[in-house]
Amino acid sequence: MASRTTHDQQAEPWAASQLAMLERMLLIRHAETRLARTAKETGLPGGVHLSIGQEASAVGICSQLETDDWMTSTHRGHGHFLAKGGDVDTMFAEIWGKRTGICRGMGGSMHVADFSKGIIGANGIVGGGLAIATGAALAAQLDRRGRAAVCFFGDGAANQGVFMESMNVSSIWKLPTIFVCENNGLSEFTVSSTVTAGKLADRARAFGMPVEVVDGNDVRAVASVARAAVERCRRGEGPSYIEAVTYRIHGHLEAEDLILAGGSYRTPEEIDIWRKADRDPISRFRDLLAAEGLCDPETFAAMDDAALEQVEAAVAFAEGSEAADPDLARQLMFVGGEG
Amino acid sequence: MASRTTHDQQAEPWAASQLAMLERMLLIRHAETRLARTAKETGLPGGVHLSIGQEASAVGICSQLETDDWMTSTHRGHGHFLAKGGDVDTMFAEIWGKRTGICRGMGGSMHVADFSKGIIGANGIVGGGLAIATGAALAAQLDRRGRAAVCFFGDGAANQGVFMESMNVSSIWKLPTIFVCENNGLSEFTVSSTVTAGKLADRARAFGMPVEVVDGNDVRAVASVARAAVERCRRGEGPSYIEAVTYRIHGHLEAEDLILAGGSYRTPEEIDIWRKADRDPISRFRDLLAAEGLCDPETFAAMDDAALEQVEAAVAFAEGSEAADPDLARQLMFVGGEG
Amino acid sequence: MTRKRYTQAINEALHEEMARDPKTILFGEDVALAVFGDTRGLLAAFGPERVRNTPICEATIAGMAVGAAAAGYRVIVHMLFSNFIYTGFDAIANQMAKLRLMTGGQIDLPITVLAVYGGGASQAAQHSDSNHPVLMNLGGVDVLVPATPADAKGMLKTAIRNNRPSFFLQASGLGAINGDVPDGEHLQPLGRAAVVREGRHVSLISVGSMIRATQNAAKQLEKNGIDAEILDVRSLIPLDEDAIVASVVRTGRAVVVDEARDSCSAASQIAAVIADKGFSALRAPVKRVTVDNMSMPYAPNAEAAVFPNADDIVRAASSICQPESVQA
Amino acid sequence: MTRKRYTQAINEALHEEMARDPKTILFGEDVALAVFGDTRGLLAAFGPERVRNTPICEATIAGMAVGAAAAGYRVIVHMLFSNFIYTGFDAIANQMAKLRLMTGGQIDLPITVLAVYGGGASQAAQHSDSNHPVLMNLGGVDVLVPATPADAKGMLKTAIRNNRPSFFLQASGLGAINGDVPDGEHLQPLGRAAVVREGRHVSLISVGSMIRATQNAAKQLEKNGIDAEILDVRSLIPLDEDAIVASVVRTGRAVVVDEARDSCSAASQIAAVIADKGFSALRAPVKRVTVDNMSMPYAPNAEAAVFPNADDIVRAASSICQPESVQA
Ligand SMILES: Cc1ncc(C[n+]2csc(CCOP(=O)(O)OP(=O)(O)O)c2C)c(N)n1
Ligand SMILES: Cc1ncc(C[n+]2csc(CCOP(=O)(O)OP(=O)(O)O)c2C)c(N)n1
Ligand SMILES: [Mg+2]
Ligand SMILES: [Mg+2]
Repeated sequence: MASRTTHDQQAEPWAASQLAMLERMLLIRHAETRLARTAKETGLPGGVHLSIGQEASAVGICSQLETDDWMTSTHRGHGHFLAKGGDVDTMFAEIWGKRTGICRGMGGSMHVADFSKGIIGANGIVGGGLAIATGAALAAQLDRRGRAAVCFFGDGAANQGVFMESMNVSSIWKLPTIFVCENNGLSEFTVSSTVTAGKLADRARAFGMPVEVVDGNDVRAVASVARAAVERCRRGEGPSYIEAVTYRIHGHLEAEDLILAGGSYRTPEEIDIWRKADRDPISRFRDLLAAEGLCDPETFAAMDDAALEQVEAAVAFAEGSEAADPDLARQLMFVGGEG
Repeated sequence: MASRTTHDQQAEPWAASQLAMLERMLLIRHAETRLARTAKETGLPGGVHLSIGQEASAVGICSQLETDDWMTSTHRGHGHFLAKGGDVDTMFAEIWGKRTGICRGMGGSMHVADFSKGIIGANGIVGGGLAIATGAALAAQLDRRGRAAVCFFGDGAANQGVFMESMNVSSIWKLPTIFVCENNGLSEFTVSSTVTAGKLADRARAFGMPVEVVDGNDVRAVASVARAAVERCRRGEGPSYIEAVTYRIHGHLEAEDLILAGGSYRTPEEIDIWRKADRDPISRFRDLLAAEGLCDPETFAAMDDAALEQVEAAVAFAEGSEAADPDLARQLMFVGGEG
Repeated sequence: MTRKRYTQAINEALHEEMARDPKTILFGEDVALAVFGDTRGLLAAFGPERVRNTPICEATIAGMAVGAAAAGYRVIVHMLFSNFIYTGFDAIANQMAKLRLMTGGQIDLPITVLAVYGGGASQAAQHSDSNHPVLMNLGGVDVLVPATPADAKGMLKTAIRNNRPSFFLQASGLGAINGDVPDGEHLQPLGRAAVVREGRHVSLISVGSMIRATQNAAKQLEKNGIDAEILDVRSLIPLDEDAIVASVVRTGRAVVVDEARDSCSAASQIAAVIADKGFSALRAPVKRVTVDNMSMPYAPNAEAAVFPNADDIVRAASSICQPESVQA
Repeated sequence: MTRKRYTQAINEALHEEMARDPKTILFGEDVALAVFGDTRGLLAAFGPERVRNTPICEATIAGMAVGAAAAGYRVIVHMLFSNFIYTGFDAIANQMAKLRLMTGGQIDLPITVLAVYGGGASQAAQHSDSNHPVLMNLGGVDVLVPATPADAKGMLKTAIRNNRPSFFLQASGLGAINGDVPDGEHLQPLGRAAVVREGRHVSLISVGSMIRATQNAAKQLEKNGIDAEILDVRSLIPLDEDAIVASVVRTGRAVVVDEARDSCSAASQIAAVIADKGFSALRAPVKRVTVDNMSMPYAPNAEAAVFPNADDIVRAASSICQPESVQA
């Protein structure tokens, strides 16, 4: 996580790392809350899938990664992007469809990518990142520099065959792939348990890789299993599977109510349970750090304000930027690469 | 297996069923041995993949099926076709490319199918039958007549994601699918263990279905696990996984030497081990039946001769038949089905 | 006739055909809650045996359609966005399109695949493909792109009821349009193009989603003294070559409008048909208005720059209708 | 110049390019033992890190190619038969073809996919597809169909060395043909068609596998007093439209010959280009010799009935070259 370095100056590296995680979760939460508001109020060019409630998984995993480790993400990718060190300004500009966007407005929410940070990208295809991460892991193995390739995917994606294929290849070649299943119990508007046989973790076990099922709303727990998996990668010991059990608070996408037209796939009560302070990954971690004396209410408020400010600055940046270059797509496809 | 009915007149149904299995294995062996010879001597229109050495798996499984149970097969499908009650005359005519062929010459060796016998067909796509069998199992479930859908596939095919997907769907819907992995240790010219992580059976276990790994050259053992799986299907209890450990004696396809051009992926010694009388599924079963007093040498010789005769009659039938209708493909695609 | 939205017309067709034949089943991801509204109410009406939410596994969904159809059912499958057709493509291209031929005609495959296609809504590259050309080349599946609610209903009912595998592709831009739909049983034969507007100077041949841009273009052209005929092809496989050629014989000029990428597009196929069978009537080059060889960019202005619009059609038509030649 | 088999030329290109750039890697099913002979010796020469047999899992093979290329490697992938491209199609159509665009050009994807395509050897429907049209429509991958050993070597080397994803499709019928191949470094620029035979009366435009049938047809036509020009397109994306139009300008007539199914074929694309850009030179309908809308049947006689041959080409060319008009 790139923000770790901003805390290098602090006396206590562990405390700094904890605050950095909290900071990054706040940034993700505020960024996505703002996206929800904008989607509702003025609209955004395309749809957005928010990961509100799932921040601990993105941040816990990425806290153990270096900038040059690889990462692939999903349609629900803003959190992964920011956790891996992506920049909120250029992410917003991308979602707003501007030429200052990280993908120059060509990709949008579902395709945010930043290769300079190892972010291969979000993906509009459920399961689309699995084999790509495995390919990046192959590159990492050939590079012999101890890099890892993390693949985020959902419990819905775990029913795509490419999940098993990629685990198989990663295992036989001992690739440094880390399979991170964010199990939020939902696949779009379907309750995953109705379409999923057995335990997902057993699928990974069948390929002989170490498996950890972890409370995905406990950022420290996630970071700890991630550390072990990353170390395996660094030592060339092969892939790991991590399942972060979590929940998405918002709809599948922000236009959900319109699509459902009165139908529903979960109850408000269910959502409320996960909204509680002792379940929410941020308030939970905040309270823990407070109890440990690492983050008093003033420090937290200051961090919260800073995140909010950063997000508002990003909105201003996006709104103030020029629209995408309408000729860029053509240029990208027909110029360059001929070698 | 259709031939079971030919023994209805016998006093001892169990003994009859045993002889029927032996008979069917002999038919397959002679049919494929003849195909090998013809491929070498005069050539066949297309390539053939032979299952010599694997007859017990095809026959053991299909001995427990009724004509209206469904079955999908592989590129190595002659044995499955004959075991499920397919007719050797029309199969040969098909491979010879004749209009009397079971697919009127349109499909050839890799696509032999006979819907009147529940044989959905061989398949040129590795893993291609898995989802099709699952769909047939869905139909069987809706029919409520207790039918099963058997899917044969190889250990190489087990690395296709569609294998896991199909097991997942079969499990959640409790479909009467029977996944039969013929594990011969080889995927084309690759030793499967070099490209396969973990145990295949564990993949099936992860989906919560009963698993049996069985000596695939012991026809009685195969029949016995098949019986249990079929009964589960009949009772609506859902899918099963059976792994028949076996070996293919011939090359991946009959033109193998030409393709390999001196290269090799196994030793002659390895092949010899599986050729031995105590490993070969036919001689082994013959000796067992002899020891049990169910098949004396004369009976066996008579059966053997009968199979050989049947095969030669099939060759004559194929050779004597008219070439395929050259206009049929066009007719099939452009006429009919408009409904 | 009742005025209905396109999506409603589809929904009605699904309800009617499932009621008509109890061996008709429907499955796909999230069909119970009807992501696009088209499968709404089916679960309640026909129960969880015949209407099933699948896991996310397009390869198996498509393969199961083949298996269930081969085993005697009439299968409707929803693939959501047409980009996800690629994810299930093996079962489509290698099995669905070929099984009838390979088995010597032992079976029919009454399968109807639903998917929403096309751009225009900033859904970006992976949710905006117009991939009817890829399906048109498979050689064993019908490809339908109705442009009106009436055709949507009539053609979908025909496709479900016949015994051929077909892809029923709904343009994402057309889902909300309204139109008159015949009440009760309405079966539209496939492979028939429709003359939507008669004209003397040029044939604008529209594929699926492009109908509105084409109609707008015709209005603009009229102001410039060019009287355009509009042909809505409706069905791509089978393709109504006779109607296409007949239109060109009437006008002598053709512009083919297709949201697909140009290379091997439906537009190119239609242009090729005209260059062969309509050649003697042709008085000018056959123009294509299509998308360049690329996927849809996300930003609205960048997408608009790539997306075929009425101006593009007017420009193409004008380039082959010189005032003097039009008067001739 | 040395005389070599087509497959040998590919093998040589692979050896040279892997030797040239240590970041070039190759994987696929059975590449160690070289099912088609084209990857022979690579494992021994470059070791098991860079040359890998994969499990049978085309979806992941294609996806890994994207990931490894995005992460800095030059990737060569063997998909065996072009029918198996469908099995890995999601990663090809949704990822490989789109990633450069979607990321705003952050990365190049130096990927070369090898596959053998086409019928003629009774391999039946699932091993005989000519699916270059499907790839041509994806809008983000190059599609190469060299017809001679020299072009196979020169174009493959260029494709591997450039930074665009490309499909290098080898016609199964051409694998054993011989031809002169320049010794040493031979890089053939892409997107250039070749005039294989000059002629005055009609342009026979051949796609990939069809070159021999086209050459035989030209000989027969010559006997009938028709002097045919032959253009071998060599590369379909990018397509040498200039050379195609130039040829038609010279002859005034065109027959496009393509082993693909007709609907949305390369032949149709080329015919469409001619009907637009070459219209003013056209003196007769543009003919296509292709496969009907179906897969290859197995039986040799049935396959031959479907497969385009020299007689079909002669017939098509003759139909547009009436003796009197040819003399004109
Ligand atoms: C190949 C493919 N199939 C279907 C979809 C539509 N879709 C988008 S997200 C989604 C559910 C994904 O569930 P999961 O993987 O658990 O991720 P989550 O949304 O819960 O984060 C579906 C079905 C898609 N984008 N791609
Ligand atoms: C999708 C696909 N990929 C690759 C092939 C080429 N191929 C044919 S058979 C085979 C090996 C199959 O191994 P296995 O499933 O174990 O069956 P076996 O040949 O051992 O009976 C391969 C790779 C194919 N036919 N289809
Ligand atoms: Mg989920
Ligand atoms: Mg095997």
